[in-house]
Amino acid sequence: MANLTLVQAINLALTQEMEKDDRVLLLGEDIGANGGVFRVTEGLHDRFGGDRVVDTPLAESGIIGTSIGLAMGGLRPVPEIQFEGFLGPAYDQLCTHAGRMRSRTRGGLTVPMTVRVPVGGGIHAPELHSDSPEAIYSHNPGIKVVMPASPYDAKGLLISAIRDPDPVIFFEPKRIYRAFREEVPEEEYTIPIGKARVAREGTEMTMVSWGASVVQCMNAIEESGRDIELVDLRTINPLDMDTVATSVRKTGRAIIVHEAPSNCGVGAELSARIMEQCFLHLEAPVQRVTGFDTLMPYYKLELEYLPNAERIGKAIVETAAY
Amino acid sequence: MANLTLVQAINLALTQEMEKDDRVLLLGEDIGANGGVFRVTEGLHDRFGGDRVVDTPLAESGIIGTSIGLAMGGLRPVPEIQFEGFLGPAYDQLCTHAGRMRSRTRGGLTVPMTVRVPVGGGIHAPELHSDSPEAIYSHNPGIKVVMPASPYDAKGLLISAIRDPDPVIFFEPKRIYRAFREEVPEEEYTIPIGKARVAREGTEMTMVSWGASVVQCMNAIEESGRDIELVDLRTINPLDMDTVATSVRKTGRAIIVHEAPSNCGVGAELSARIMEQCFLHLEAPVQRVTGFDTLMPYYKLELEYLPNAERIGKAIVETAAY
Amino acid sequence: MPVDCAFQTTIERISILDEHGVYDEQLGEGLIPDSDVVALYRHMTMCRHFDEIAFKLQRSGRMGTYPQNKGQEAASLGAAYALEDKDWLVTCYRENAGLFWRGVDPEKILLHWMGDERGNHIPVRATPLAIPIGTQMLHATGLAWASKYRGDGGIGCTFFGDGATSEGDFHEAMNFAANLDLPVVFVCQNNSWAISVPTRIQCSAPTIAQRGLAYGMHSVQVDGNDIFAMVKVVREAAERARCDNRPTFIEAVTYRLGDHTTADDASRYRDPEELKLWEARDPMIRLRNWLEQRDLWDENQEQAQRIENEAIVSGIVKRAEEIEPPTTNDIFNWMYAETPKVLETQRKTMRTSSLGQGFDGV
Amino acid sequence: MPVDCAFQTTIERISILDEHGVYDEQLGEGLIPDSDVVALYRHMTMCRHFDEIAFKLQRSGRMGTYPQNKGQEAASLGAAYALEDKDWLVTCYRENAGLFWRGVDPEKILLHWMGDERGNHIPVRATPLAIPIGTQMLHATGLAWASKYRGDGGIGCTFFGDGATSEGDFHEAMNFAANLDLPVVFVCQNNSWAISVPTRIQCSAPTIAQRGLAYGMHSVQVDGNDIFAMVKVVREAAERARCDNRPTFIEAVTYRLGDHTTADDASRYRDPEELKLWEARDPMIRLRNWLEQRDLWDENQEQAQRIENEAIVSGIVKRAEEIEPPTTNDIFNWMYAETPKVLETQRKTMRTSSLGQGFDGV
Ligand SMILES: Cc1ncc(C[n+]2csc(CCOP(=O)(O)OP(=O)(O)O)c2C)c(N)n1
Ligand SMILES: Cc1ncc(C[n+]2csc(CCOP(=O)(O)OP(=O)(O)O)c2C)c(N)n1
Ligand SMILES: [Mg+2]
Ligand SMILES: [Mg+2]
Repeated sequence: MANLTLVQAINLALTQEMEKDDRVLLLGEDIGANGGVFRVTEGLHDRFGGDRVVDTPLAESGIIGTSIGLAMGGLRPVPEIQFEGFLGPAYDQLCTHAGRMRSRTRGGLTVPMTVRVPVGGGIHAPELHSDSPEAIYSHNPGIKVVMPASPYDAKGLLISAIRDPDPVIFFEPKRIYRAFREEVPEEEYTIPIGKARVAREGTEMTMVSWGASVVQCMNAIEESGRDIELVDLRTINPLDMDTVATSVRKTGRAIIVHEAPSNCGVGAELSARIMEQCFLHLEAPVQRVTGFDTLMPYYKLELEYLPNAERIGKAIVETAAY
Repeated sequence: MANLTLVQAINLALTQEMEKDDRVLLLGEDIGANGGVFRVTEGLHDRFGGDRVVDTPLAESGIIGTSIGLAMGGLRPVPEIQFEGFLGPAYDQLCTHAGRMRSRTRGGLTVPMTVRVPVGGGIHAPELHSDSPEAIYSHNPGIKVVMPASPYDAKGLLISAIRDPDPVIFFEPKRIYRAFREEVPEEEYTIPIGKARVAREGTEMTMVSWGASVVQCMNAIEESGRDIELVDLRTINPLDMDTVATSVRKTGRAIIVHEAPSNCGVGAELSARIMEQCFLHLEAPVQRVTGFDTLMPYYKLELEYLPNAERIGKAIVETAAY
Repeated sequence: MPVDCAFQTTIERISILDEHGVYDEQLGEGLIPDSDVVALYRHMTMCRHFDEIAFKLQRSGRMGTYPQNKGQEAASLGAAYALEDKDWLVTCYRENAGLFWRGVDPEKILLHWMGDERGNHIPVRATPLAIPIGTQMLHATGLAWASKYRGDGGIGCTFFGDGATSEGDFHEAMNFAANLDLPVVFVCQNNSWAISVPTRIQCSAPTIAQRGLAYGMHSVQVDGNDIFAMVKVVREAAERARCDNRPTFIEAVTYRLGDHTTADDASRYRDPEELKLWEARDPMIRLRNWLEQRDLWDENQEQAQRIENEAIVSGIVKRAEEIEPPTTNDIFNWMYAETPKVLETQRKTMRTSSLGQGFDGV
Repeated sequence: MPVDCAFQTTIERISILDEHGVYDEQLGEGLIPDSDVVALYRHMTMCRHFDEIAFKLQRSGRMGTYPQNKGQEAASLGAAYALEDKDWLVTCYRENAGLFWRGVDPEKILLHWMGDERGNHIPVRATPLAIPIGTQMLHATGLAWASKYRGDGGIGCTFFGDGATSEGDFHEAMNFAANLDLPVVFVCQNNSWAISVPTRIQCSAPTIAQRGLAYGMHSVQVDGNDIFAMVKVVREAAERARCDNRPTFIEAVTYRLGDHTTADDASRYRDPEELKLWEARDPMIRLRNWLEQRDLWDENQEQAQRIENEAIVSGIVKRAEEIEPPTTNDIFNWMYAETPKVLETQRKTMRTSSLGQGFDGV
């Protein structure tokens, strides 16, 4: 058991899965000698060699397209896309092929790959280094979407993702890459994909979030002094509605918090499903606290854009008072 | 005034805008001598010549990327993407550049382009020729998303799109390209982007849809014999919530119908906003009748996937009975 | 020297049996045993017949859109003949001849075009027909990489059209293969057209073969209607891949004798004279002449073959048409290894919202 | 002939003032008036100073990530000098020298890296710095196309790194320009590295210049640290674009003397010997020696210039730092020409849901 950052927890999961299964190989930009721009793959090139930790050409569609081939060829590729803003060039390979291969071939060919991608804002990065595209890849069927909110979860979810027989996008909230440490067991363990976690129990209302926003939610809840239940989704596709609906049926009120724009975001889906499944229990409309329906601004204004404890607090007060 | 199909109405709008404004040029695959695979640009190459109706290399990112340049350079490009399934390679240029240029440059550079794309299922086409990605481009800020449901609307909306100072994706529901004709005025007219149309007035409940599904809704409503109000969105981003909410406040019940998968679709956004804006008026949860959270199947099963009058009818009965 | 030569190269064009029936004995020496040439010819005639019947199935409303392969049989067949079963065939949609040679059941291909995913479940090392143009070459590159990594001795061979070389993914696949030393054979079927767009709009360079120079890749142009030349260049490329992990780019010059697909009408954009020219270069006619000159084939055999082909293809059609219809369940069954609850609910209720459904979503 | 030559070519490498100070009088003849060479040198020193100060601003927490331009000044400056104001400069992020020469206000570039979109509002024909690698070349192609269409006499000139040539969009831009006859000059700054990845992973061919052969494009390699050679090849390319609507591909061989950005530490992956080698090839030192040999420059002028540069750059920094902070309104103001109602609501309430708001969303 060690006290690890999220970066270290991921590094540990990668190391252990690579030790265990030589079908696992990593590929991406600057992941080799450089250890990745966030140092997530630090030391792995030395340890496993250039055949298993591969610096690729600077081409995201190429990274994902060849990973699809690697996966269909019986391996377990773990490609890294350097920032979520650079998933765009790989969109077509992800949604046209990775998410469709199993269904299109009626199980003949499958794509067990895990796409690692730093995600989200809050680190004063340049343009296109702070977005949150999880809704995009959730709307496209066939791809699982995972986002841990803590080092412990990161390790267990990543191991599950690598072993999953289907493609997984594993979003790593960069704002909490090193923001705090947590006890992470040395031994391997998995956290099931598709199951949410009740991060904090409560009775007054339900808050649903994922990734770095979970920290903001926790702060806001503590500041509010109220008895609020916090559900950390962990997996964004498929959604664990049982956990969410159980909570909302208990509390009668819900707030969803995420960084991405509101319009057609995951918050909309949660809100719609909560209404569908808990209509008669709802004492207030489900409230969304999200990024605006604008671009994530350059960093001078990024904290204005990101949901913070104050904005969440306002939603708490209003939802409680409704 | 002529009795035109949707294809003809679009052809007419293109012809008139090209006559009027020589900054308008068309580019895409097979749009020249061939007149487009759906013959939407038929005759335009002959009429306006190869400088204004340009067959490009087979490269969607190239088509959109150069269109962005053309637009920044003062022209009004109208690129065609042959099927919505091939928007994928252009995703990055659309979302990383087209939708961001005005904001990123604080108005210094703008991208007045109209991307024409056939959309949706129901024509027994091969794989990737039947999808509905409107939610994807609505979640990404900065791009307007339009989808007409009739020849009359198609002409008026396309003219508005071409004249719009911002990028517009103009989805053309291929299932109704030639399914019916409508009186379309010869003279030019515009239909405002961002405004929905009440396609049918009613008091019992509200149905919201767009594109080819509007026809399915109309059939289902007629079969139901009920007094249902049908809102045809016309524009999917930005949403005209005033029209939708006014209707739901009146009826107290709502059903949303679209072809795309349910998860994180536009139906989710509408459902969430209806709850937010009409909570105390709602007598039943908002119901979604959509494609499943699966791939659009190959055509043997496509009619099982698409919302049809029967599935919509079931939703009507249940929503009314709630 | 201030103006220096930084790079210099030439690209070869290979032909063995030309359109006039002239055969290069030296290059052709020992290339294909006569009995195999006969088998390849017979296979080609079967594929041509299959193609005609598929066309008719569409025309009579028994099948959806279908892209005729007519005239391009030699390219994929020559390649498939030169490859081994452990090699991956990553094709587009005009490679029936090669896929059938490899052992893909022709009824699967019909099923695919009949709008049935079961047509893509293929038990040999081949990927499903690629509908999105230009995307499959990356999969070949990854599959070849997997073979190299696992040391299973296989390589990847991928086919695509002239139009596909305009897509960014083509570039990325070539670049990955070249720079990461991957055993891939890239075969571009330059058939002069991408639907209605002529090759010069895709590539205004004198050859498409020179696309490979951008990657320092061995590149060659070949008469794609000459099965001997195809076998030779693919065999050499396969060896280069298998032994040196180096990719090769092959431009196979051929021609689409039919419309783009049954949804197309080439008379809108294509000069009929051009078509005539290429009809005379038909790979099948060329091969038959070669065989007849050598007394390896005659009109009687041709007749017998025709009858055999009809029997084979009508059997294929029958099996494809008689398959039990897919069920709605199939829409849900194959999305993930384990079907998530939301899909189970949608499957059971044929609805997307859980309105009126019990809390646990059933 | 069965083995024929399908294509043959050579690529030239141009250098005029080499790293040893040898100047080719013939190629250099009349290329740049002496007074302009002095001006270019002075500009280069200012840019180098700007670069150092920008680096320090980041290090002292007054600015975000910044990519040093150090060592690559000649490439973009030579190009900007050879071009006209009506030509579009479509750059990546190591082209400060060219942008400033064109008239882009240096404080804008600082503002950009200070996380402020106002830095991208540029009143000359230049696009904002391109953060997503490899995407801007398509814009240059479209801008050049617009100029050709409108007949305004302008062309497009776009800059990108060796890494960028691996992206599919690079290929598509080159292909569009070549096949549609568009007046674009493509300048690849091959600086040996893409962050930590060496050029051979991006391009294992002997030259990057030969990427242009794939499109039948005139392609040339040039010493990118030689401003004379840069001016010459870009001038020729601009002429080819302006008169014949034909694009050119230029590989400018240069070197990134700094880290990739302030977020990078090149010592993790780069041999210090390599760095030393290239420090000796610094374009600025080379140019100064040339000037001093011809008595066009001396140590006094150098001193004076240094003082002037300090004043200039501290003025730039002051203006960039003293700009009034952006307001939250700005997030909403620029999304669309006309702000939709939902954004007005979000702006007014700083919330996304309309919970508790009046019906009309206010
Ligand atoms: C990404 C993508 N864009 C467009 C299309 C539509 N389309 C289908 S085939 C085709 C032309 C393909 O030309 P080529 O690559 O030369 O192959 P050929 O059909 O000639 O064999 C086009 C444009 C597509 N299927 N995929
Ligand atoms: C599409 C995309 N992928 C990845 C990155 C992250 N990234 C930023 S700079 C860079 C390397 C660029 O190398 P090169 O093109 O050679 O330009 P240089 O920095 O050497 O000038 C990378 C990988 C990015 N900005 N955009
Ligand atoms: Mg072709
Ligand atoms: Mg570089």
